[in-house]
Amino acid sequence: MNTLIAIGVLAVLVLIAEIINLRKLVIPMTIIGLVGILGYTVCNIDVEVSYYNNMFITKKFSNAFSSLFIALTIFLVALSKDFYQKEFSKISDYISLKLFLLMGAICMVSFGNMAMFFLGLEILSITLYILCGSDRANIKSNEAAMKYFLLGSFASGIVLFGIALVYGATASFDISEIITITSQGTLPIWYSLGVVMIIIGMLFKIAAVPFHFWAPDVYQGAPTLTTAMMSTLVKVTAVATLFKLSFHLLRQMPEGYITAIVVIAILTMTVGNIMALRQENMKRLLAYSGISHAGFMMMALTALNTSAANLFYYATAYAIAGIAAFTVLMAVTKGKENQLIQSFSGLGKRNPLMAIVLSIALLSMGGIPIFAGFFGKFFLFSEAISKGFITLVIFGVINSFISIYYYLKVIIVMFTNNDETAEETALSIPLSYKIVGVLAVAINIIIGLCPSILLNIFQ
Amino acid sequence: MENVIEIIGIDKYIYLSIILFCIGVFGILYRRNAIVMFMCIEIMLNSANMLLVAFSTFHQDAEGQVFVFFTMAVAAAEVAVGLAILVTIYRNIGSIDIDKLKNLKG
Amino acid sequence: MNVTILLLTLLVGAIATYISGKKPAAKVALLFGLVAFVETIVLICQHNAGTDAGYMTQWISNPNIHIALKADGLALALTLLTTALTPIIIFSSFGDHIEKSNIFYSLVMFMSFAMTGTFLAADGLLYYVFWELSLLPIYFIALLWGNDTFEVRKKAILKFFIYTFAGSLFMLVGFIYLYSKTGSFLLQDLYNARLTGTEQYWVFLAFFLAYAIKIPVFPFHTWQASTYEKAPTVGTMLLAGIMLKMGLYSVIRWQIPITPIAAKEVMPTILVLSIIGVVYGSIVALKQANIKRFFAYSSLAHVGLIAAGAYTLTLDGMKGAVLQMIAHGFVIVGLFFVGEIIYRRYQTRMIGEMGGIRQQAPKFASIFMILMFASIGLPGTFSFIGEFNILYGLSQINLWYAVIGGTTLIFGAFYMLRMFQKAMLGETNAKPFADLNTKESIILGVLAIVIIFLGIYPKPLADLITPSLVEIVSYIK
Amino acid sequence: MDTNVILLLLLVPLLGSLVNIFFGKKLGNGSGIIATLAVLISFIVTVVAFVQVNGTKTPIQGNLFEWIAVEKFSISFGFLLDQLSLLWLLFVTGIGTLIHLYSTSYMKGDENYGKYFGYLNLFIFFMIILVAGSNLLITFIGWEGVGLCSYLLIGFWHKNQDYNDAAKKAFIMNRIGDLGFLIGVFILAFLFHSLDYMTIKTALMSGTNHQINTWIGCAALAIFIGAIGKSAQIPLYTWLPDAMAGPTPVSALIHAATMVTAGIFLITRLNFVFDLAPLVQDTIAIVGAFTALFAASIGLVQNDIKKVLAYSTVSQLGLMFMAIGFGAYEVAVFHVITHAFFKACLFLGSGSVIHAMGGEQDMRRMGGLDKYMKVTYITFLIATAAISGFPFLSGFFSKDEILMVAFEHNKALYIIGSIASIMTAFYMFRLVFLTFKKGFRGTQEQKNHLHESPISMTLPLIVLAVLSIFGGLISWPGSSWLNQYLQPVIVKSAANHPHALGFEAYMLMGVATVGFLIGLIWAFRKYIQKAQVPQEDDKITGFHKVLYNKYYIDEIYDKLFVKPIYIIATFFRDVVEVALSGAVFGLGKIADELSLQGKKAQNGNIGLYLFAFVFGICLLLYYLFIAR
Repeated sequence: MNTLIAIGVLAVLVLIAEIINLRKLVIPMTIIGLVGILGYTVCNIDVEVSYYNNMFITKKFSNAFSSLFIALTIFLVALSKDFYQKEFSKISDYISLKLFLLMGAICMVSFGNMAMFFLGLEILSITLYILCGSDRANIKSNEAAMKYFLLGSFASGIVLFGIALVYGATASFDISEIITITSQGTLPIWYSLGVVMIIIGMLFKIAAVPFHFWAPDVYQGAPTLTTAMMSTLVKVTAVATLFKLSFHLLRQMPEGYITAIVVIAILTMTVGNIMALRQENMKRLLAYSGISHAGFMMMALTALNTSAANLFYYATAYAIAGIAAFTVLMAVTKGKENQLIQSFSGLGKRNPLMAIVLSIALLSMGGIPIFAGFFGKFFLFSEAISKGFITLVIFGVINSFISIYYYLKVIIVMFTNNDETAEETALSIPLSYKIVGVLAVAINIIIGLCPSILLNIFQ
Repeated sequence: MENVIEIIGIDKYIYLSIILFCIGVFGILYRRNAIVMFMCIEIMLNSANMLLVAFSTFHQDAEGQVFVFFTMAVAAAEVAVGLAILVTIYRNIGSIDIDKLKNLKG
Repeated sequence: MNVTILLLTLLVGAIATYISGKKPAAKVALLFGLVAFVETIVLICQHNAGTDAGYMTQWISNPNIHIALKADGLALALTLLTTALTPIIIFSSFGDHIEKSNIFYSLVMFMSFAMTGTFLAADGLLYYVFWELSLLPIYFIALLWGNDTFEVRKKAILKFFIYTFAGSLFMLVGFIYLYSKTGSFLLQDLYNARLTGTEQYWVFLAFFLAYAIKIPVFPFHTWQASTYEKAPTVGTMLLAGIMLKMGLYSVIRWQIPITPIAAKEVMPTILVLSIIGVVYGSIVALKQANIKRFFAYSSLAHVGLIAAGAYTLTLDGMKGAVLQMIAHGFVIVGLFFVGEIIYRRYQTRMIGEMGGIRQQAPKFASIFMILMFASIGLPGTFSFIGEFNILYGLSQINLWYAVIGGTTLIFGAFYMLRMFQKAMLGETNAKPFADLNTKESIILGVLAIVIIFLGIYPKPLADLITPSLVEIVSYIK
Repeated sequence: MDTNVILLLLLVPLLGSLVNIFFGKKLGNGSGIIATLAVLISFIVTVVAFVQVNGTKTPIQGNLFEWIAVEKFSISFGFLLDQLSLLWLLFVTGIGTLIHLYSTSYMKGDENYGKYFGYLNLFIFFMIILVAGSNLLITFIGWEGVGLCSYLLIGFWHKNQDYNDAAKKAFIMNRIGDLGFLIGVFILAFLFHSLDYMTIKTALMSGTNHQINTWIGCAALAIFIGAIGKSAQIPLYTWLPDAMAGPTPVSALIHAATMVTAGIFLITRLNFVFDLAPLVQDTIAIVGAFTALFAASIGLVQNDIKKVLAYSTVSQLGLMFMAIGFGAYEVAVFHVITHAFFKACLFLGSGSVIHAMGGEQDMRRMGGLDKYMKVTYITFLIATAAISGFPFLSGFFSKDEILMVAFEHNKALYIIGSIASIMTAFYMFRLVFLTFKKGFRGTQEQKNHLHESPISMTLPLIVLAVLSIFGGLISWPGSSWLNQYLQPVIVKSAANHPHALGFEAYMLMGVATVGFLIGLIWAFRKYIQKAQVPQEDDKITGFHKVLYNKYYIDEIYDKLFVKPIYIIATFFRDVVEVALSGAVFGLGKIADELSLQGKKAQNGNIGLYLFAFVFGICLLLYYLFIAR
């Protein structure tokens, strides 16, 4: 709770800084503040407290994910200075929006009450609608915002209806009470109907098939930094929330439920990967790759009791790799109308560092060993196999090597050296991008070499 | 005070909400005017609100009604943002027909 | 001294090579390669003296993963192959103009590191990590320094990567499955896992996909020729000389002892596939115009026989397979180097554009001939030892396997002599061909001596690997 | 001591070979001398060992080190110098020395002089290994090693692709046989868990396990296939005539006297195995007889001086195999030895002729050479008489013994053998008459060049001619020293039940003499009296043409085996490879196509997205709540 309050205060401070014309201080202040908050959260990771009549509960799960969110936000904020160079006057708006979004995210993983969950979801969504459309003059940005808004509020409606049904069945919004009630006696069918609707709402947020159509369009249209945010922070939040909801609410479900989840997971991976094969726009490609990763992360839903650590590991690996990839993407496509993969050609020569960072990020996403992405997949596969979901794992494997195809395609483009269109001039990259990129990759490799760092949190 | 729900029956409220909800859904599916679609979403939210209120009464529990206030606030904020987006779109393409938004695809 | 030092040497070598900059890179790499080779020799001496050079420590507690390195004779023999060939391969490229040579040699060293790790690993996951890691450097080596235009080669290389990667993922699933049954990835625990026949069958199949593609066994070989053709010669040497052996080694080390029942059941099918590979590879080789593709198909034939040897599940067959792996490593590296030497002088890899070289370069021709005859398994060369053991092993199962597998004797001579005649003999070529220079002579000379020496006195190697194989065979029974 | 003898015997030629290969260029003419000396030393060592073994009756044995170990037994690098191998070594090193000496002149001026002697020494080295190996696998080293040297020497003039083709063909055909050999090895290893000659022999002698008889038969057959390849029998004989592409001394040494007899050596070595496989023995006899006839009939019309000799070699080898088939190993060995003498003499003589003619090998361009090269003519004539069976020369006895054995066992094969002998007499004298008699038919330039060869070439001729005359003494009918000598190594030795010369024997000798005369007179009438000269190639017709073209066997092989393999290879390369590749990577194509269709579906229309959304919800709810 202190974390949440501190972030809120920080966000307000950012807005105040704008008023008293200390714009230049905004980003350093935010980063320092967030680092402090991150330190605080990490130190208290084992503390389990509930606040305000169980409205907000901190547990290992929520603390760990909160720390991850804060860390990701630090990266995203650090990238902001150079990204928003042209509209620096609005920098505090952007930063505070990001902080509010972070608050929403933390609410979503720490809720103890459906109201808190719904509020968190809406804080997250609404700030994201704004960020999506923040490039007002750009029709694509508008379109992305519109699509996201329409579909997102539609999903919110469904979630809300689901909450209402759950409330109707249990007469409570409190998670612990709901658990008590659900474990006591048979509930009306509305309960499971409501839960399914809530889950559907979250499946929309993680862009699972067939609720995924918005993702590529919105990713492409939104300003790149926002896309980075959606692809990393928001996606991870949604997955964590989905996991938490499933963990708490999945009782008295219809018997086909787990099959449905498995089928959706398989479809999500497969559709995401297959659609990514022929993409020419890097952001769309990452969007589809994100969809398939969501499918992988859904594997954790097959083993709710044991895979929190695995999911956390995967989410971290995925998000960190995503940060690195988007950093390079931003650096390369700066000032360009389209983020074509082709614009990466010759990057190996123009800026080898960025090329290596992107390569590692993509290889990690593809699941090549020693990078964190491999262990993420490995842990999920292990868990799924031990629970007997071999079909799911086999589809996961097939998808892994489909995915490696398009990741490698990008890498190949980067190292193409005989392309005439490639700019031979060296690409100068702002320092912040370099730091973020290298740091993200370093973290990736470190947690790849010692996965225990993250896994042991949950023991 | 006599409980209204006991007279009419909770199931009727549920059916009504579901019908309202479906109207909202179909409205979204069949209309192409963004404003109308916003309104349909409001119908969906309000059907949920109604359900919450009904259950609140049914369970003799105030929480549900409190929740409705949250929802209304959120919905208001949402619509505000939505309209803002709509305005920027109208400025850029001079239309609020969502079928014209097809730049992003593939 | 234990094997971690060897691995570290190679890894540090890779990093040092990268840091050292473009000019000294090759020399630094060679230095570290040689140090690693000496260390391997020391390790083998230690092993023969009875010291265990293995290493084990916990890596991840849950799931239960260890950094376990097993340095028995079998692993050391293959390690020796790797560390002996690495300096040779590096040295072979001295004098070539290589762009960004520090990255190039660094990748070579890194690959050597990963392959050594694969041979030494005694924990399934660690093994898998090394296995996949070895794929990365060769991918970049082939992609960035390969032959042909970028557009053409990228397809072949991509195909290679995806294909091998796909296979190994199934192996990973196999390992995870084994883990779910035994709760450990350690080689020894997996050996002792008591799986039912059906379970073994599936695990066997999962492993087989990975190995069949890597080895490659017919009909999973389609990546091979084009990759060999497009990769730079150093890469091809690494691939053909060492990397193929990873698959074959794994069959003996991992697949067969873990799933003996399944192996016995499937054996005939796999033997047939392997032997088809022998005949098929030989026949296709006949009509290859590009010398690298030619060697690729000859490799297909050879590894087909090796695979057959490994899958006999007999001590003799496996021993032959291991010996032949090592022999083939040396021979094929030599042959690819021969192709490279011709390329350096004539700028062509088309056999049809060569010819009449022997007259101008007798030394070169002689060594080429030694390598060629070694390749076709002439007694007195190392290849014969392996080939004999394999064919003997096959004959003890069913004589017909040996008869048909033995046609490699005839076909091998057929395509090799035909190629040699076209490439080297005939009227003196109008284009001048300088005979071997010192560096080239050293490399080829060393290879020739090794091949002949071990052909006459293979006992040290055979004694090194036999105890490990005996142990493995004991798991089959 | 024993090991030292073996090492000396082996290492000297090896050393000679290495020195010549590596430093041949620097040594110049010295390399010839070194090589000759190396073989001479081997010969001396052999003689010493021979004397020792002949005296003590115990073979010299030595194991150098363990070579290959398989699960059930191990194979050591071991050597066995017993009566059989020493006999072989004697004429290998002996004739080898002579031919080395001969070569020093013959090859003079060749740019690869040193390498030639290197290869030749290497051949001797491998031949010694072949003969002296104490187990089958050591023999196999030599077996393949001599094949290698044969390849190197046939293709010695490697600028000529035809020669290279011949070399390649020789090697590959040999390899077919080698596979047979190896299979035989495997079967024997399977049966006896050993490859040691002595061990196998002991095992076979002690136990009479009849169940293994079929397998013994298979092993014998497989090894016989090996022998067919090496000793150029039907159907693998075609390489030998082509092998004449090599320098003539090579033809004399490898393709007449020594290497090609390795098959006979091997079978004799394993006589205890073959004795147990009567069916295989019959096969051997039949194959041998037919080869003898077949090759002789081709030899009748050949015009290339070396080709005639080559077919004669094949034919003679056929006779030897016939003898072996009848279990008369000593007889075969006897013929091997006499054949080595006179055939080496013939080849060297022909080499002398070719040398004088400046490389011309066509007899139609020769004639009347007796006036220019007396020594060559006389020695050649002696050797011809010997091979044709002129009474009391070496060939007469050995061939007669073969025919005698045939007469005992199988009259039909006896007739075939006799016909082959008559043919031999005919074509050999045809050769002599066409080459040495009548007028010279070559160009004027060649005529001016004609000369007798130097002493280093004629000396070997003389020695060999003498041996051709008196070689028969080692196995004088009725009291054979050879049979006695070989008794320890041959299980069913003829020395165990010698029979006196009866009427039958004398009659057969008479018949053989008559046969010889028929051949001689036939040739005489045709080429001396009628002074015929064979027709030019394009005028040859009818059956003569078939014979001249060697029954078109090469062409048939080409059509039957070589071409189809190329067709299959092309088919595999162009069709199967593409199809396999397509099958595997076709999956990729499918994914790619799906991706394309997917991209079309994602058309940017919010309505569609919403519809999919709702559809998804409905499907899920239907599946979860209504369907069950």
